Amino acid sequence: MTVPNDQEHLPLFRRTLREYGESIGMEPHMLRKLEVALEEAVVNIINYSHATQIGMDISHTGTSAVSILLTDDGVPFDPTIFNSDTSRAVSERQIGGLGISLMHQISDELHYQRTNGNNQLKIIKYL
Amino acid sequence: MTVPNDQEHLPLFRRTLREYGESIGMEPHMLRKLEVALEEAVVNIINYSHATQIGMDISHTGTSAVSILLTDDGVPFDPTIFNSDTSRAVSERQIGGLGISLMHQISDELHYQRTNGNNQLKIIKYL
Amino acid sequence: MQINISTDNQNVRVCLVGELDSKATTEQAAELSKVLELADKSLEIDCSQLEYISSAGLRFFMQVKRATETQGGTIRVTHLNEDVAEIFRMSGFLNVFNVE
Amino acid sequence: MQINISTDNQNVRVCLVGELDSKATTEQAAELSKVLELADKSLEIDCSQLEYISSAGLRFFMQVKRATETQGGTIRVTHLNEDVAEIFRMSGFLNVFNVE
Ligand SMILES: Nc1ncnc2c1ncn2[C@@H]1O[C@H](COP(=O)(O)OP(=O)(O)O)[C@@H](O)[C@H]1O
Ligand SMILES: Nc1ncnc2c1ncn2[C@@H]1O[C@H](COP(=O)(O)OP(=O)(O)O)[C@@H](O)[C@H]1O
Repeated sequence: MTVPNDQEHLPLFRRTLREYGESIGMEPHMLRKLEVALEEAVVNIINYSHATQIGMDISHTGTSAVSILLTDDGVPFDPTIFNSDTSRAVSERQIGGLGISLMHQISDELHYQRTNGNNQLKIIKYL
Repeated sequence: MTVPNDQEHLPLFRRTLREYGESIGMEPHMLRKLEVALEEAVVNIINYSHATQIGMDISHTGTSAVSILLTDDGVPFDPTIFNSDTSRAVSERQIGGLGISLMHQISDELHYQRTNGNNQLKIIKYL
Repeated sequence: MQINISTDNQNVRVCLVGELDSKATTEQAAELSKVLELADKSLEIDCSQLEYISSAGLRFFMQVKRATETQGGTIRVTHLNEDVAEIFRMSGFLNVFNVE
Repeated sequence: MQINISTDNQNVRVCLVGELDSKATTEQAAELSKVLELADKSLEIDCSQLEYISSAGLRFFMQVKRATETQGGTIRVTHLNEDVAEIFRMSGFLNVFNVE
């Protein structure tokens, strides 16, 4: 799916993933966590990317993994190499960085590429 | 999204469209009708195409139209040229043909192409 | 989808609740076929709580109609909501069914 | 998302009901800031009915903690469900908060 970049649509991303995950019988706790990773990625696109459109494509390969591809036409940003600085104690560091850190911890694989003026982020979760 | 061809996933297609339509503020009666067109198309793929995978991609262009692209790797079938024989009275003809007839009546545009061994059907509804 | 049948002598009222889509007609095939067995009666299909119908659901209506024609019963369709009525109209069913 | 606050003298119980996601923290900013005004008290954040949290929700917890530290109150977090506790753990919040 593709929607204009508008925070009104934020719940749509999670709901679409929820419907998908339930339909393919994902374990509920795993699905909940994957919703968090997705929310973090989409909120960042909405807040920071200046994209006009956000696309999402969910698929799964056999029974082995769910893959969420997010596409946006915003400023280039690669969260897979972003240093979210989880080494410092949470009380010392700025709260910023938490979203990307959660994405990293929840995903089994995180792939980024910049193609044709678009950011493409793939979040993969093994089933 | 992409899912294996399994009738268990039929509700997912309508639910995903429903969430999308509600999020972009589609008029509820129009959304209901579009759900029927989508169901007819997906049920046919499940019942007749022998596809292994079914994909759906929903988008909308500005405020002017919603577009649903269905992709399947089943036998070539073009419902845009299928003669659903709505001329005969409904009591005389076989009930078959109704699904495609509804798709035609509900859509504002219906486009088909066969690409790389896939059927691609685009259902467009003006807003 | 829920199907409530109430019988009063020759008069049978069938109340369809929810969505009569392809999934429902498959999963509730046994309940729906019970209606076909009552096709010698005067049937009212009450659609006041029917929220959605697709061609799979229309097929059920056509089966009931044909069964009443061979078994001497009648069928009336009542209280269609706007969305369901529109699908009936597009399918030519408004001309074929006794719709109130 | 619903925020129920009950006060008994120095003891305040804040019950979070539903999903504390980015949308909720934006839409309920006014309600959430009421909690910050109570940061001189002994606060219990009851999460027994909190079903979901993301970093936007965690940010609220951190704000409350900092406010209690400057205003002389305390914060206890109680009854986290499994999913929410896991997000707390991943974020290092289990080491920072008094969680029961
Ligand atoms: N899609 C994006 N485009 C541009 N910058 C981004 C994007 N996502 C994240 N960032 C940058 O990375 C930082 C860290 O993001 P995150 O870990 O989600 O924490 P937070 O949003 O709380 O700062 C953000 O503050 C922002 O500067
Ligand atoms: N995706 C498809 N692949 C192959 N054949 C199809 C496909 N969709 C429809 N058909 C053919 O077109 C016919 C008419 O379809 P439809 O109008 O939905 O009515 P029905 O399914 O009730 O027969 C079907 O019976 C089938 O033979």
